Amino acid sequence: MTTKATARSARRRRSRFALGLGIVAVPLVLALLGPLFTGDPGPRSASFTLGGGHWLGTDFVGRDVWRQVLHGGRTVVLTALAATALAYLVALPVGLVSALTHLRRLEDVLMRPLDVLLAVPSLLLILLVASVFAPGAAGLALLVALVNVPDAARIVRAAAGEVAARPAVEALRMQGETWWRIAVGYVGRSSLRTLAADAGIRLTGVLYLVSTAAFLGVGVAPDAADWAVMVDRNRTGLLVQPWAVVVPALLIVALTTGTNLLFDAALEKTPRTKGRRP
Amino acid sequence: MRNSTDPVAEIRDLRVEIDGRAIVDGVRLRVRPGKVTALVGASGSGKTTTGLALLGEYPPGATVTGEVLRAGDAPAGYVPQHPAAVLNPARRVSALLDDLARPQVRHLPRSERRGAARELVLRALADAQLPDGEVLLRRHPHQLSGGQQQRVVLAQALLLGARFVVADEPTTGQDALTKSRIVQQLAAVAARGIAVVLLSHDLDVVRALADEVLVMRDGRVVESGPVRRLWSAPRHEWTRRLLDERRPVPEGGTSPDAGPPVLEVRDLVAAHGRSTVLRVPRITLRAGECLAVVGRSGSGKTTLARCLAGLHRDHRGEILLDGTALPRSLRHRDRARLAAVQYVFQDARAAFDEHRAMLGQVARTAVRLRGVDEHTAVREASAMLGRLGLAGDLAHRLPGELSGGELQRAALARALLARPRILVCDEITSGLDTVTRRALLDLLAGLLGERDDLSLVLVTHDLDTARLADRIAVLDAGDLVEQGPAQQVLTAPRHPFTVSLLEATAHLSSGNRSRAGT
Amino acid sequence: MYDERFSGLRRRGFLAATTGAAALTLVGCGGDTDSADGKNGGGTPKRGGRLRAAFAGGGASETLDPHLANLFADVARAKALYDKLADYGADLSAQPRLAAKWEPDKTLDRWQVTLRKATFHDGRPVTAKDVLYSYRRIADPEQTFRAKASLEPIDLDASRATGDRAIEFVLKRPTAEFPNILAAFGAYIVPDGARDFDSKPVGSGPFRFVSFTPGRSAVLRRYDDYWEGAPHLDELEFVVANEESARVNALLGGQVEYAHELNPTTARAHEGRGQIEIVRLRNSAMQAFCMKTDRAPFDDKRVREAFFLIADRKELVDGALSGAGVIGNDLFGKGYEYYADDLPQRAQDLDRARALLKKAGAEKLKVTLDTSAVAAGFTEAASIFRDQAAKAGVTIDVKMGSKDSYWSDILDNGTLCCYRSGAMPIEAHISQRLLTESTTNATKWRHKDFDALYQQAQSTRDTTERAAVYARMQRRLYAEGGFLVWGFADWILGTARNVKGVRTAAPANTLDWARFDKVWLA
Amino acid sequence: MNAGVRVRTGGLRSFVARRLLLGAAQTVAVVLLVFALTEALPGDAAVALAGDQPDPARIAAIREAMDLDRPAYERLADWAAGLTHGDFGTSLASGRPVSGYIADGFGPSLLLASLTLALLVPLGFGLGVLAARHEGRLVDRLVSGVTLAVYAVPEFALGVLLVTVLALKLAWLPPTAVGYGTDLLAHPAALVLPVLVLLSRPVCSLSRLVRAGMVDALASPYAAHARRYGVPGARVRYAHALPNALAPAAQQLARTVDWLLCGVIVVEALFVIPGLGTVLLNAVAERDVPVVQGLAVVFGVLTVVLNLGADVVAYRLTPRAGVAA
Repeated sequence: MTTKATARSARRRRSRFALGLGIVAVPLVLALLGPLFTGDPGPRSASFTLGGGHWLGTDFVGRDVWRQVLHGGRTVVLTALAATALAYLVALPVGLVSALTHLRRLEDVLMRPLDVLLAVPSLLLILLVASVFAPGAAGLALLVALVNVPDAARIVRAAAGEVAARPAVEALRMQGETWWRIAVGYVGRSSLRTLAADAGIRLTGVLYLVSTAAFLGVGVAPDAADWAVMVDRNRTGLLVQPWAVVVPALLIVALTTGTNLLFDAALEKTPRTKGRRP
Repeated sequence: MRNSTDPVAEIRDLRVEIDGRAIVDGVRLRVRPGKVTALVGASGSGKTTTGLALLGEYPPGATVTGEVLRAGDAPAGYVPQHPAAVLNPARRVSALLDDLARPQVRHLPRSERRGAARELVLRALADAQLPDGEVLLRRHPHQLSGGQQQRVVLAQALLLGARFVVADEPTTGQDALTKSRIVQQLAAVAARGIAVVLLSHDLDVVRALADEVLVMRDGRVVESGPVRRLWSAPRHEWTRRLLDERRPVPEGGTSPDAGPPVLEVRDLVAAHGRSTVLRVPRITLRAGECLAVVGRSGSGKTTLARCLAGLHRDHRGEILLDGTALPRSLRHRDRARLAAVQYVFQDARAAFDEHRAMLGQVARTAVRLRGVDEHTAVREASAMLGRLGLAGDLAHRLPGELSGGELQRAALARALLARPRILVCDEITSGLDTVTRRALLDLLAGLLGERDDLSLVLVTHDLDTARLADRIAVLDAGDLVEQGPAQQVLTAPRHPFTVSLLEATAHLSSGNRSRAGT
Repeated sequence: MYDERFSGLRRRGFLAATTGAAALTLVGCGGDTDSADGKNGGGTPKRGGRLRAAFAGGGASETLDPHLANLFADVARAKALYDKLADYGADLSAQPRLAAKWEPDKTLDRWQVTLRKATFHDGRPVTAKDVLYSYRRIADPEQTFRAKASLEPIDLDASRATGDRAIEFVLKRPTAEFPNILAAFGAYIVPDGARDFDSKPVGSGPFRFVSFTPGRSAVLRRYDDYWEGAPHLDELEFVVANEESARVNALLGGQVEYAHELNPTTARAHEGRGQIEIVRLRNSAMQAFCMKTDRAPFDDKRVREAFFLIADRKELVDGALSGAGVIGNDLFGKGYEYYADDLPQRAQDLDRARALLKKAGAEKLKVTLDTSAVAAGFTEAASIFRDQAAKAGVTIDVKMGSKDSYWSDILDNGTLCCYRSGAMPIEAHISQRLLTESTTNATKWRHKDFDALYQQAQSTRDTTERAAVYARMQRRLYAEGGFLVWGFADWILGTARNVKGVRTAAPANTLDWARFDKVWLA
Repeated sequence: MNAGVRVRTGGLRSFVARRLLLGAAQTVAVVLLVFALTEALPGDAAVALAGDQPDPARIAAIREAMDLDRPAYERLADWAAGLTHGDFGTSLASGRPVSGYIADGFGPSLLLASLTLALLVPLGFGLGVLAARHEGRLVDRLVSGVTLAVYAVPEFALGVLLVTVLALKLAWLPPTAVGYGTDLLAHPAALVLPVLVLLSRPVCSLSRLVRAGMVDALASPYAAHARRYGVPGARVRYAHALPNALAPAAQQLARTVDWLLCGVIVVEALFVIPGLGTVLLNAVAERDVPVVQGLAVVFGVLTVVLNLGADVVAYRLTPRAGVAA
């Protein structure tokens, strides 16, 4: 009975993994390969029309929506992925060092400035910094990453702190292991589950920030081919030509939902089954 | 009317299977009021599964056949090995007990329920020997001592009106004084007419408490009977072996008085935050010598061990290795000095990286501390593990796939691969069953005999284990109260604390329930 | 609380985007010269009812001080509460309002103005003293009211009241277009001594004050003794909604009856569907690229002409304005008085453009085009023009700037930028932007002979002769000016179906735009 | 043991004191950061005010009248000096006191935040508990999947969708709160859609946290112990397991409230609710430094207080390992 149950749950897990993969593949493939499959932009048509050789109609300035969809993923996906990766690039060393150090002062030096950042509402920060530096997509990624660093660092700090308190770390130190091997090879790796779960939800949050930044007109040109910008700029035509909003919005949803499903399935512990009397 | 000797619970031909493997097979058991029934066996022998079956609980995914009967709907109590685990950390003690008292006062008018419930709770606390109940009720579980936690759990069982209580390894890892207190408590419970089912590998406790004993091995009951009969005339070969393991630990050789000390501790004062937790004027250790550091939990013995290993930096005074001071933190100890003092942790499972195979982890010692190349290190590690009884396939497993005893051997192997001058073992046998513990101690004794340059610091709460040592240092509440040759400390203790510790041990092993703990 | 010292400093520019939240501040106005009522005007006016009008606003910093009016919402509120001496007609010529008539002397530097009989909401008559007080307040050197520059030609110290309702304005120089000054943006008449405008403002306009919450709403009530006849509406409420979609939704949901500033796409979505009425005020906001004529490469007029020829105006209007507008002919003020509509319409001619560039030695030209999200269509226009220029071998690098400081940034910096302008008389456009002394001369058009022509026009009493001078000036600008005017944007309003009497031929800033005293609910 | 308890309560007190000190430093740092950024913005209040009429002489005059020609640090010092006796300064754009701006914006923000919170707590906890009870089964997947999908939809898209369907197509609800600025409460129907949009994201994060906490708590030995002793299932879930899922949820709630109060710019713009986000957006566009500064103080203090509150809750609920016996 149990073996059967385990097999069933494993199968379910695999199928959900496949589902997540399938959902996330659509936006990813479109984003990464889409630009390769578009030719020259045709002549502009009237805005928000359906048909007329435009598969998904035209957008608010009369461009082909399908072409915009193919082009518009790269910035969103790359900005979001880069921002998430960048946030961890900073948060990981900061969190690990402050979890593993014995110097309170070092921990303070590392974590307190982040606490300050945490107290600035993220949209205010994005609004101000973006106005000062007028960043492009890369700048936006940097900025969104910056906003995410404090929180990510705290999570790394907490997860790593719990692992760092285990005797295994002391045992490794008794073995004369290097700091790197302890921090990355053991503490980092043991915190992986927590961090990956966090990364999934963080990616969603980052996408939210990126698309809200587009709504506020920060970081990307208002007529850029960008899913988030498309959703914002085309919403005036929602009643005339819904595809220009619905398709990019669905792609964003697919990206985040798929990613999270994938992470969930990959990280899931073997499910508990309750023992039963026959 | 119920006959006072009618069983309150009974197990008939219980068989519990997981993944086709029988964990418990054909167990029969009767639990009688006011009697203590002990299930004895090594870990993995099926005693916990049997005990929980009495409560109607089975491991996840288990297939169960056989019968578990309870007289009427007799409520059952449960006292686990770690009482903190079953006390909800987010709720106050009062809430934890109120939940159980409420249903019992439901027949009363609404206005009176509260008072009546309170009454019941306080009585149960008093019965569980927690007199200052009012104060206690306001606390959260983590604000209680381990003993108080255990008594609160007991109070829950009493409050429930439990007809029998299953106590799972209640004394494991406790020092003699605590043990005798627990024994006395369980005896008091039995004296109230409540049946006690004791699951334990601690034969002293079993002998002191039990009326009936069931000896289990691999899920089967190999022998059962009254405790006296079993002790005096064990019939089954396994019982004999089990009892045989109780023979005294090999005593340490005469201490080599000659030669300068390898390790010397001078005026050591260690602190945790602002409070001083340890004061040791002087301790020395010579080459080939084994020093036991004995004390109750919280006495500072682990802190002393950690100071030696460089894991506790917050201390003053000097620790000299071969006459030169060791840096306080192992961060500042060079390779040679790091290798010279090695440390084996109490919780072996937590001391390994759960993601990597054992062999690789053990081998790293040789790579890092002795500069051996990877290949040689693995070969050496394999040999060392083999010598300690972890040959072949076992060495390639992940830590999660090894038993407690096996992990502790691997931990020893990891430390020994550094070729240490001093090996600090912190409670490495607590939490292991008698048989495993014995094997490990034999191993240590063997090591001492083999290598004269190896000195051992054995931190333990168990005087029995301390017999292995040449010399014994006794710590109480952070103070070094007595030290001297093992023989002398064990037979002619000078300090009253040592005396009481010895007495408690003696009472336990004499098997006398009524006098225990007085 | 109220600090007089700051009173001149209220608001951002009229054209500045009202909020960062993708606000669309199409400026505009304008339109057809016919003054016939549009489709909304049918039927007999009915008295009564309350009309709610949604505008983009200025947030918590809003005020009812008419002299501080900057945004459309400010102006709409100001004209409901106050009057000017004159106001602009649909062709941006001055029409008498509180001034019954004006009469210049021979040299055009002394004007007699006679007021009509009108009373303030508190019953006092509108007198010459009130007019002089208002103008002196605006012109106060300590203050920075927007209309101050417009009133600059008047010598207020020398001007005086010659009767209760008669004023003699003394000017610093001959000014043929003096009535334009009376109609100037923000030149409202307030009662003598008025200082506090937020708690209980008193004006002579068609509606009187009821309540005001900055950034949220202003409630006004019919003024029965209005000199032009009482309004049809009982009550008028201005509400602030900065987000265009919010204004549309509020209109669709019946929460407001009038929504100002709608997107062309919104208009298309709802036009002719019977739910709401869409009103287009055509040919209004000038859309242009602005070339700095004093620096390379645009100091060469052949390069400027080449750029004129690069633009495909139709594509720009369709793309950047979503088709809501008409193409321009490199001149300001299509449909306004004095507009030179006899000049041939310029069309894209890439070959000639290339040839001109070659002659000017500017092949493979590289130019930076400054733009910003400050106004709808700017960034789109920039990217469309970049593509067009590429076909003529010109590389344009589009640079996005901050929208809050855009107008100040482009005034002196850069070489090429996006530009636009709301409705104003052509004379005002020239005096503010194209004279050597002009303060906002974004094309750096500085020519003594051009200045002289302007002076000549101002000294010319005869309208036909004056028109001829304006035509000469416009021909010059058409040939070699710095403004590449590619289009005029529609101004779009939405109204509930029962709203009648909304004029369709009234560019924003003109008399009939947002004129709620002529509106009624059917 | 008594000593242990004293240490703990003393610990809490010094913990709060330390945190307040840190919070003050945090707020100061936030204000400095915001000041520096606002100063670094292209253009200033004068340029912003001049708008499309950037007559240099006029800009200079405005600048002088606003005291913007004084060095930045002097203006900051003056402002800080005023702040010490409760004066937030006056707006550059209107000359009105900044405290008025904050008070005006705070009302709608607070109303929205409290309504959202009032719905969020039962909804987030309810869904979390529901999912945890059916862990791994369809209900769990459904709850997790739907909340996550909603979480991923940008607010403005969700807002537009809800308005289009519920307000415009079905005409069940008013599409905006335009004109209700001062008495939003009198028009509860207008608040439904904004609150729904605001709920969409926090519900997801909260229910996920509660679910995870509940799954752990329900599988814990103490929950098993309670069931063993016949405590009813509902009581085990809500009285025993839920409190243990509370600590992380409390921190998430604090961050949500912080977010709700400190600028839900998008929702405010879409539904015309003039809260603090709108005030902030306008102030930044107008380069109205005193208003931005005042808001930074408010936001900083709010963040510090809310986080402190959450930490105290967590401190109370989180078991500390091993109080030495």
